[in-house]
Amino acid sequence: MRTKLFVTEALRSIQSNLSTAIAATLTVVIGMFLLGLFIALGTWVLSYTNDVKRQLIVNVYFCTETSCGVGKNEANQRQMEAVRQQLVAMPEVKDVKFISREEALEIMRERSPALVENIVSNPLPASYQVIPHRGEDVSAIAAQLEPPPVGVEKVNYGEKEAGRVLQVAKVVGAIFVVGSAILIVASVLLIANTIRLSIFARRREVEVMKLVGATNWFVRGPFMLEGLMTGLVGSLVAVVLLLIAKEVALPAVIQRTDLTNDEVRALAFPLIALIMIGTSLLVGAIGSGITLRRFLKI
Amino acid sequence: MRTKLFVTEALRSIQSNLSTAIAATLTVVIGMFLLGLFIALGTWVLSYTNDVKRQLIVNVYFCTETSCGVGKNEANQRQMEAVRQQLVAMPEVKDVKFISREEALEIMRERSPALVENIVSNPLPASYQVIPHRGEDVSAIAAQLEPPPVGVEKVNYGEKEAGRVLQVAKVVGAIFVVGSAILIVASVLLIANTIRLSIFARRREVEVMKLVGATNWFVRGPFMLEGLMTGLVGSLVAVVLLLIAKEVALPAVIQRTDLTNDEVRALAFPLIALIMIGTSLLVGAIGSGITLRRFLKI
Amino acid sequence: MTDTSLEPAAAPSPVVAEEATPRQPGAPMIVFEDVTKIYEPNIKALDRVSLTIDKGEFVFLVGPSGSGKSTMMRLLLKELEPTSGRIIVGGRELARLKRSKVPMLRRNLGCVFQDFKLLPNRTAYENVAYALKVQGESKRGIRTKVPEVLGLVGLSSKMSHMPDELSGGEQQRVSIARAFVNHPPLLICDEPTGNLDPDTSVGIMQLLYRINRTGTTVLMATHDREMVDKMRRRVIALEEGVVVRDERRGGYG
Amino acid sequence: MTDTSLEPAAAPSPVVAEEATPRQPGAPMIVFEDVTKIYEPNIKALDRVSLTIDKGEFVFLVGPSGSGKSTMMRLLLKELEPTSGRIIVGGRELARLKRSKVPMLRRNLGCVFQDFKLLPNRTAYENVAYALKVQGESKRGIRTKVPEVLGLVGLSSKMSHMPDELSGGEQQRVSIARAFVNHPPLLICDEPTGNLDPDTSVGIMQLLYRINRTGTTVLMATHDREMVDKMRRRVIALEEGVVVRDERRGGYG
Ligand SMILES: Nc1ncnc2c1ncn2[C@@H]1O[C@H](COP(=O)(O)OP(=O)(O)OP(=O)(O)O)[C@@H](O)[C@H]1O
Ligand SMILES: Nc1ncnc2c1ncn2[C@@H]1O[C@H](COP(=O)(O)OP(=O)(O)OP(=O)(O)O)[C@@H](O)[C@H]1O
Ligand SMILES: [Mg+2]
Ligand SMILES: [Mg+2]
Repeated sequence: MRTKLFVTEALRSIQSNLSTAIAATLTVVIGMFLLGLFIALGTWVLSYTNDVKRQLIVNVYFCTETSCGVGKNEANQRQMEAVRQQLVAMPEVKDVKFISREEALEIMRERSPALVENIVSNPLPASYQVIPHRGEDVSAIAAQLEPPPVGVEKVNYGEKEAGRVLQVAKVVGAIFVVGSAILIVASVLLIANTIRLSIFARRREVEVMKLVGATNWFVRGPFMLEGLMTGLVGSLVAVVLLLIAKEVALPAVIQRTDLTNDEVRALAFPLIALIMIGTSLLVGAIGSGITLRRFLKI
Repeated sequence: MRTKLFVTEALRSIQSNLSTAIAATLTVVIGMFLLGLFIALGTWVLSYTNDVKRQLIVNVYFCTETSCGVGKNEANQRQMEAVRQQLVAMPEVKDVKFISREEALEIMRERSPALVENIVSNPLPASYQVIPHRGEDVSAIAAQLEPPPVGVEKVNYGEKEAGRVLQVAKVVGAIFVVGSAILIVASVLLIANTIRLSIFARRREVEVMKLVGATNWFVRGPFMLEGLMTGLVGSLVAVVLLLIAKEVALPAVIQRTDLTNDEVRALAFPLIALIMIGTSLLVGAIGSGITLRRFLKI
Repeated sequence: MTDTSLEPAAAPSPVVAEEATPRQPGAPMIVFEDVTKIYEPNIKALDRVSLTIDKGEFVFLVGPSGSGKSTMMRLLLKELEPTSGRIIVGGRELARLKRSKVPMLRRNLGCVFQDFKLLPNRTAYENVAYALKVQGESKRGIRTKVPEVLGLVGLSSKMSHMPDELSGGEQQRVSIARAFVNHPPLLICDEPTGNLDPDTSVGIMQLLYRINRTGTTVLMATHDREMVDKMRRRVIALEEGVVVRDERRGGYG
Repeated sequence: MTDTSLEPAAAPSPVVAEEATPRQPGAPMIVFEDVTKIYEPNIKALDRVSLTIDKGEFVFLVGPSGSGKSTMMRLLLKELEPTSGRIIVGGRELARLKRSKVPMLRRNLGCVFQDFKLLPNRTAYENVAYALKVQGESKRGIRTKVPEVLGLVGLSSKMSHMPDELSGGEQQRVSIARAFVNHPPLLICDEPTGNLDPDTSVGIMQLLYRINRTGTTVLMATHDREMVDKMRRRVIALEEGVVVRDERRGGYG
């Protein structure tokens, strides 16, 4: 019954302060749209860099007849098996793939046929492609093979490229985290601020309510409900806008592209929507509640 | 004299509506900080992708003794010169660099010594590296060498990589433009909105001023000046925050990195600051002016 | 009613009830003990005021502009705290009253404010209804009581007007209607006829008189010499915050 | 003064000037011709009101609450437009007045509002000063005139108070001071003594009388029967928007 009263009160208040209510809702829409956009972009970029990181591998090259210098032979089966044992025992390692000398030549032929065409003997070594669980671990894996076991010519993980990719991933990750934090704080502040202003404009009203015998909760109820409604409507509009952006604007920009990939994707849309709605509801209700405190002291 | 009166009026108004003024300023700070951050990040990313695009080149490979099939010889000086003439005549071409067979082998040796070590004869062709003015032009240049002139084995511009890089650059550019536009609109709306709310709270005051004989400009002056001051103070704070972010936070995140590069940089900071301050001043003054119109009609 | 009620379970007496309920002259409704109120930094609005008003009394509070009448009313509502001294309303010391009990106090203490204090976005009807909603009155109760009270102050035809669509005197009458719609045991009126013409004023005074006869204590600040002289009730006169006169059957002075 | 001035270059007459300036009984200051004001949707606040008030007259406007007195004042200020009929102030038809000339009209027309209409964030001094600043008065002029006028209404000691730190009557007097600080040729007062005790009221009335004697036309809505009966000036009585009485030397009625 009390709730019903609050709802009626909140609705009439929105109605009679329509332009203020619209202003507040607009702020919520903007804040939440930006937040949602940033989370979507951010998680997409993170997922993309993760995908790139996933392509980081360690190559373990075995000796050929000549490559390990005088007196060393081509690596034999036993040596290779020992290295494999050592690799799979490492917790960082996810998978070990063997690439024979023939396969290596085949891959090379595909990449640069001109180079392979006139070759006399196969100069390429056999190798293991070691796939780590996490891209960051390639250097740790390589370090454990130092000095190289018998039969291994060298261990290689494209230090420079890996470093660069990891660097980019780190920066992007940091920007995302910092940016999201800034944006959450910013939109919370903005929404709270707007609610503050619209309640401030009505502080005399609150005073009168208190003077004719309203309890704090009786005054606060409709205001908080109004905050909730503002938050709900605002974030729903923002969700719809974001959905339109995703379904209409995004495909127009990206068309058909190999950037889209099953592995690379943003945080699921429903989850983003949930975050947006939740944030704005919380801020709407708590913001009104806290702001009112000052004026309820009469 | 009139101006001095306006300044005094504006200052006393800020003073007596201190918490409202702070709220409005805070909105400006947040809006402008986000805007500045986005412009900085966006222009940096654009510049980065431009740098990447700049690395796009067209390779023109000449025939070796064998590579062009039976009956064809190694390309001679005259043929190479003819191709160079053709290339430098194209408006899209910025520079043409000759890479001899020996240089090609040297580069290959550096990249993968194991491969080159046991080679009998040099399998690599001579080539031109054609550097375009704009990364986008690589395909146009390649198309003009179709069918290949005499002596040319093939023309190659890493179609896949080029496509991918251009795609990313296009997406990033689009996101930046759209995002900046959204953010500019959003922060303008937010600031205007806040000003609206704070003036709305004082509409009775405006009515009284009009009823005791103030002209529209006499009422508007201090309000607009107040909007200007709010905009100025807010955007200055935002500029300082951004400067701190740039000088303190950014180095801590990126440390020493090869992402920083003389060619890759964001829009100059003073320019960003100017945009921020300009936007907020404009919105502050015009926002107050327009909002007041409604209440001045009495 | 709750424990902060100012009266022992008042009978459901209609405002218009003509039969006089028994007076209880012994029990004090309002007690001021040496009350001083200083507005920061140094404006002494009330200076060691001591007085007692019994249940069922009808008291005029007179005095020149700025003598402290409204300040006394605001102290009774616990809108302000006295700088020193004790105030007792309905047997409760206000300084000891818990924050959470203040709304109860105010529901039992109808007040006509000098500046009306109407809610700007509500119609006359809704303004009066708010005082009932606040104490959980049923919908049906509101629907019968509000039009009745607005009729008593002569505003039956203006019920759906917003405050800024009412004349000054009409706003004042809405404020009066709101003050007594829930039959509070104590009614304090701060110049309730300042914006009313003599005829309407007389009507309002008769109404207050009838309300008083049902047992309600009425404290009324006024500048209306004619009225005070005619009514011959207790008059308390303030001057610069000091009680300079307190007569059982006084005139304006 | 500009072309919207209501009087031909009034002599710089101090408000307190005791010598009576020559009356100009012929020239009308205010003319209402068949004025009807209907508030949307259908509230007839004024019904075909026709009247003429000459320059230098002192006129009481009386009538019960809600009879249309404040509406007449708001029409004179061009805060509202009449539904039909013509209003002429100082020889100018208000309907024809350009928007940009309205501030000029209002500077020549001091108004005491029924609800005071003080600027909430300004002290009493600043509120009065604002009416002077608005017309470009010099700093020195403000510094001498404002304290003088506030002294006349008895508020010398309250100049630095904010409106919410003033009693009801004090706020009303600030509003009165603001209305005549710039010596307007026409002064309209909407119940200027509603919140004042009889003694202060008399003081204010004497002040208005003296102002009137310097040539200022005064139109005053009031409910103060005693005052009207004592002054014996022209009385216009409204009832439900209709002029029911217009006597040269009338009483409250
Ligand atoms: N908030 C305040 N701060 C400072 N002084 C105040 C404040 N409120 C009132 N005063 C001063 O206290 C004195 C008493 O004020 P109060 O409102 O009680 O007078 P009053 O008797 O109601 O007068 P009136 O008949 O004019 O309404 C006045 O001189 C007033 O200026
Ligand atoms: N904005 C409005 N909308 C609708 N009706 C209005 C509006 N303003 C005033 N009225 C009505 O017009 C009538 C005249 O109002 P007005 O304020 O002129 O009365 P008044 O003579 O000043 O009364 P009082 O002595 O009570 O101040 C009243 O019945 C009032 O309810
Ligand atoms: Mg008072
Ligand atoms: Mg009126």
